[in-house]
Amino acid sequence: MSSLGFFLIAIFTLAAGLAAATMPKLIHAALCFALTFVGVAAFYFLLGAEFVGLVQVFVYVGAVAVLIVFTILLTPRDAEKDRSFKWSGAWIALVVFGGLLWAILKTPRLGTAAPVISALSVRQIGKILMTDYVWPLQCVGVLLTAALIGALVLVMEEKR
Amino acid sequence: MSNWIAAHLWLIPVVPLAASFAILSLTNSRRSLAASLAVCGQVVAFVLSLAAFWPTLQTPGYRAFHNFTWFTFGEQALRLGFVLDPLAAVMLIMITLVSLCIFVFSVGYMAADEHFTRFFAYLSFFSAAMLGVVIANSLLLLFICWELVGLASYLLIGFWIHKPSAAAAAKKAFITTRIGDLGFFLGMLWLYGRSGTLLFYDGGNGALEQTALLSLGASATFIALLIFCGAVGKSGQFPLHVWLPDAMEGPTPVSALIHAATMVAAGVFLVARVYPLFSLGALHGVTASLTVVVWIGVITALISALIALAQPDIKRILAYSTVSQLGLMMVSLGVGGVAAGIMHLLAHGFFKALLFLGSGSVIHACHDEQDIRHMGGLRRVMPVTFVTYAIGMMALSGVPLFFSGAWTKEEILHATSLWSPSRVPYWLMLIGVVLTALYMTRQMIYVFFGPRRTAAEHAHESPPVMTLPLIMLAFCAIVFSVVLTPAWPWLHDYLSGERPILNFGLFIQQALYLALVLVALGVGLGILIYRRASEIDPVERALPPVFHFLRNRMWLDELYDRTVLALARFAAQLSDFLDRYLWDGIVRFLGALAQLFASLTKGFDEGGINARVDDTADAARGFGQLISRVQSGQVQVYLSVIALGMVALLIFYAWLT
Amino acid sequence: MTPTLQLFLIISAALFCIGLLAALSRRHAIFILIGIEMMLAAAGLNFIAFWRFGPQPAPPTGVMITIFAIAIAAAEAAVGLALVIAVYRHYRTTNVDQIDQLKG
Amino acid sequence: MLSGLAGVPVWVGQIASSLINIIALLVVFLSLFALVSVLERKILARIQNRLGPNRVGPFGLLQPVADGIKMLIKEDIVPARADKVVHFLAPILIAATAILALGIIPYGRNMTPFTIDGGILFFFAIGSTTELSVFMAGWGSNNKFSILGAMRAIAQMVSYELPLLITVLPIVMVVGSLTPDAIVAAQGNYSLGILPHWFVFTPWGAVAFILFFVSGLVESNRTPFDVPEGESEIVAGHMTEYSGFKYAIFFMGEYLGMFAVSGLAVTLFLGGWHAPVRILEVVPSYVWFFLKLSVLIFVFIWVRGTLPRTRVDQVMNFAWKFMLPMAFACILAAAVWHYAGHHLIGWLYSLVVVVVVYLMLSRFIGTGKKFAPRTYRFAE
Repeated sequence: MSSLGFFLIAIFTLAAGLAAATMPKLIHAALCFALTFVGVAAFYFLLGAEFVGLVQVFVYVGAVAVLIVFTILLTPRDAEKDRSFKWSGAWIALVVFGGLLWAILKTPRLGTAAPVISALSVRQIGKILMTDYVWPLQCVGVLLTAALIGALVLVMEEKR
Repeated sequence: MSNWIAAHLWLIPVVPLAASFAILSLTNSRRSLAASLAVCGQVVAFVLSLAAFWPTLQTPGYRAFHNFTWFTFGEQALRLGFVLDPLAAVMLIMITLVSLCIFVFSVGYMAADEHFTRFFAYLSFFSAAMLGVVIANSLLLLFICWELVGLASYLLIGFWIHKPSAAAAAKKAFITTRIGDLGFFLGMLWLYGRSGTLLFYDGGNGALEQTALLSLGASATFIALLIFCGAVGKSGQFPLHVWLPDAMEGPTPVSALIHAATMVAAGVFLVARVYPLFSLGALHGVTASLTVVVWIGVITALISALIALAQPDIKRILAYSTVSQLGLMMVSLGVGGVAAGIMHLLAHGFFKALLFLGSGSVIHACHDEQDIRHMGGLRRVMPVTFVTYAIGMMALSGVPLFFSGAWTKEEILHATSLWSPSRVPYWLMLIGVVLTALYMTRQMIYVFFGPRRTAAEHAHESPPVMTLPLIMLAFCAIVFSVVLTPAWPWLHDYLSGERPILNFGLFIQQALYLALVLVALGVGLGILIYRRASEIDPVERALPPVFHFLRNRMWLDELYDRTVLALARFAAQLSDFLDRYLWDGIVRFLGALAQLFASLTKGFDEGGINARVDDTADAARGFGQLISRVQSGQVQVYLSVIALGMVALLIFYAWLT
Repeated sequence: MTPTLQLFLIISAALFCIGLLAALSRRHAIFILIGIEMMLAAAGLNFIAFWRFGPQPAPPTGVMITIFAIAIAAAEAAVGLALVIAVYRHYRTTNVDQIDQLKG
Repeated sequence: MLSGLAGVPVWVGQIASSLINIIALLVVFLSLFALVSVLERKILARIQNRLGPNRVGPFGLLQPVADGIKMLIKEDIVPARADKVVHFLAPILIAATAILALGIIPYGRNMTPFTIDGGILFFFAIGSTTELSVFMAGWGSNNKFSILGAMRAIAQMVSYELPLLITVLPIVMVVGSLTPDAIVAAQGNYSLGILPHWFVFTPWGAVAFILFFVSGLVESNRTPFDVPEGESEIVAGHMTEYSGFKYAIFFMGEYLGMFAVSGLAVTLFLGGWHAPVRILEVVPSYVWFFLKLSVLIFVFIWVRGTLPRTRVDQVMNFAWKFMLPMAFACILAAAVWHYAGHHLIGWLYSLVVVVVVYLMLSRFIGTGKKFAPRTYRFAE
């Protein structure tokens, strides 16, 4: 657990997140969004859960970012005009952050260092997925199919 | 045969009733059919009465009663019945015979009237009701028929509806009799309350039989007196006699039938029928109720006799004479001479009917002129009427030997003389007899003797259909005395249930001489006073104030008018006042109060509650709008609300720990 | 300053709030989806952090949950974007303030 | 390799080793890129019965240097209203991802630059970012053709990513691990000394290899499926607005992508750095790896030379209606093979499964759309 790496990744992710939130241009925001998730994946790597990191990259950067970009493509009208930035949202976010911070700082026993663990191998995850979490896996499978079909239906051109 | 008629006694009243309904259904034009129906009904009733009379002859003290239940309510049963005993039998015969004569007479008398059929319907209805009263074995059935009789009398008195005086007279008759009937009704109720049954004779436990009588005890006198009120009303005794003279408004046969023979006799019959009640606990024949009966009878007799002296109208004189004779009968009943009273009733029925019909034919002849001062000298013009009228007059005034009236009066006087409490009634009765003779001679002189005054100029004898009944009645008046003479007192013994024994020795009695003297005195006085009869009554010339006092019927009507009617009027006005101002006022006041209260609540409700409710409603809507603003439809607003909510939770959590 | 659980939590809280910021402060509908994805990722990060810093021989439930969370987030993103496109096609706008037909 | 140096803080060591790896990787593959670009043009020429570049250097071998210099000298034009940042980043990202993908392939016995537990997954994760970069290229140049090209490319790549993954699945299932080294190790031994246990020789392995190879072609937008930059239709697809060095980098990215895919194909199906025969084991492992790699690249070029360009909808149909079901069939076959024992009978059974599915698919997928008779319409 290299603290240097941690800080670099932290800074990178938060910066990318802020950029995603505040970029005037939509496409830039979307790309920063992708970067944020690469950052988060890096965090996962840092925390020793490579598989999750990879899945994160795979899903978010590979699929969601592309989807978002496509959506931006398909809604050309006011992509440019979107300059305004509502400060009320900012204040609320800040307040929430303050609240969370307060909650985190108040709870004791959080300062412990990271215990040494063996890296979580994909084989372990595979075994657990197939034994303890078989049922949720199937559910997620069904969910994904449903979402897929739903999205298609929503977007299909109504053939009048 | 004998118990058949006893069992079917109800046929006697029903036949005339059926006849009357049949006649009612006929139209005015069917006059001969109506008349024949009525007469046949009466003939059948007469024959049945004879049949009923026959068994009572066989056994003295005969009594056959048949009771039936009218209707049952709960386990109580109301039973009625009819009885056949000497009293009823005799009355049946008298009523049917007299009615028959009157029916035949009225066929001629009413020939000119256009409501001929209706008249006969009422007549047969009346006779049916009268027969019902006579044979009733239950006080209730008697009371029912009693009321029907009253109704019939009202209809008949008020027959000539177009005459306002007739209508008023009918109303007056009906109301005064009803006052009497009220007492009768109360007595009946009281009797029923005490004895539990209204049947007279019910095989031992009837009202008039020993067991029930004993149970009555002290209340018997009061019950008797109350029932006597009914008799007073119906027979026109002292306080309630005012209606009878006015009842003369009706056609003469009506007066003859109702106010001579039958209806007025009902009162006397009632007292005779219910006599055991009166005589309960009699100390040698005298009880409080009987003394009351005596005094009422005496007063009535005297007063009506005096008034009769001053009456100009031929029928009113006869009316007052009837009242006086009824008073006499009441006295005889009161003193204990029940049989004598009934005998006089029967005899009176015949000769009074005769006198009325006679006056009817006189009026008919004088073209409906009723004032005797306009008549006179009819002796030669109407010989039959004159002769029959003379026989009736002599019977009434009690000329001895040949005429029935004398014998019965003599019996009554004899009974009165034996009355222990006081002799005064006896003396007064003697004066009554004299007065009767006096006013009858006055009438004879005015009508038949002296010069032919205005109305009598072109009078002429009545047709045979009218004179025939007169003759028949005159014949009865004379022949009837046969059964009355002390020598062979058949009727007296028949009524009192003994076996008559023929004894010529008793034929001439000491009292007979007394009667002869009295009558002679009366007639003599009459001739002396009224010899030079003229428009102005001699008595009037002699004693004008007394005469006017008598002429106006002792101002009794006006007295009543001022007292009773005034009281009634005052009561009416009082109740009207109360109703109009007091109760109405209260109600209106309450209404106003309610209105006031209503407006108050409205005000309170409107201003107070509604306003507040509206305010809350507005507040709710305002709050609702406030809340709805949160639902702005913008996703970001929702998200920020969630965030703030979370923060609030955190703060709350912080505040908790 | 070795990375402690607290730091991780702070980082994920920060990321969460940035997601919230994105969702709240921008007009375009896409940003809401971006915001949501970030928040979900932050939550996932929390799970893994707790798994990592928790008592060690713990079964990797945190990991499992994160994996499933990612899967579900992907599905959600797909549907969300489809919705955005459908809304755009219908209302010709993606400006969130104008899409308020569900106004109360 | 250099972990032995002591007395140095751990992270310095790590960085040093990773740096060495990266440099080695770059040198090898960039030189390979240069070589292949020339070779490709020479082979294409030979296919088209012409000589190809032979002027620059002996047998034209210095042609890439000449191209490089040309690219550098050429003016780098950026469209006026283009999205500068995105325009600039696109080529970099493509190249970067390609190189990253190369990082996990085992080139020789313990010569894998980065051993990541989920190596294969890493490869595909990185692979999926190429779509994003292609889109950035298309969008950045603010040109209808480039956007259209980008859309087509992305659509194509997304559809073929699925078969790519699923064909890899049987191998991972059989081997039981996602790390390339384990997979290569699994293909280590030989039966009878002459028949290597490469997965390609198993029935499902062969089919999987073919499918993998085709998807690989599509992923790198190579000829039969180079619709995105179909010259005749939309100029150069998402690379239209690029010129000069950026265009070169695009090219480089494309070639590196090709190397990565074929490298993976080698490790998965052709036994990585194992010699074809036991006795040839003495030859250094990486030699075998690069030999196999060059064979595959030759096939790439060969295919590019011979096959005509396919229509976009045909590509899509082919992917969803044929490739995907066949991939699933491979998994089934692999399962059958695995449980029915590795020797002949299991082999036959899985062959039967694959053949049956193939026949069924070919029967039912018949496009059914008869091509309308060709009509000619002469210009009036």
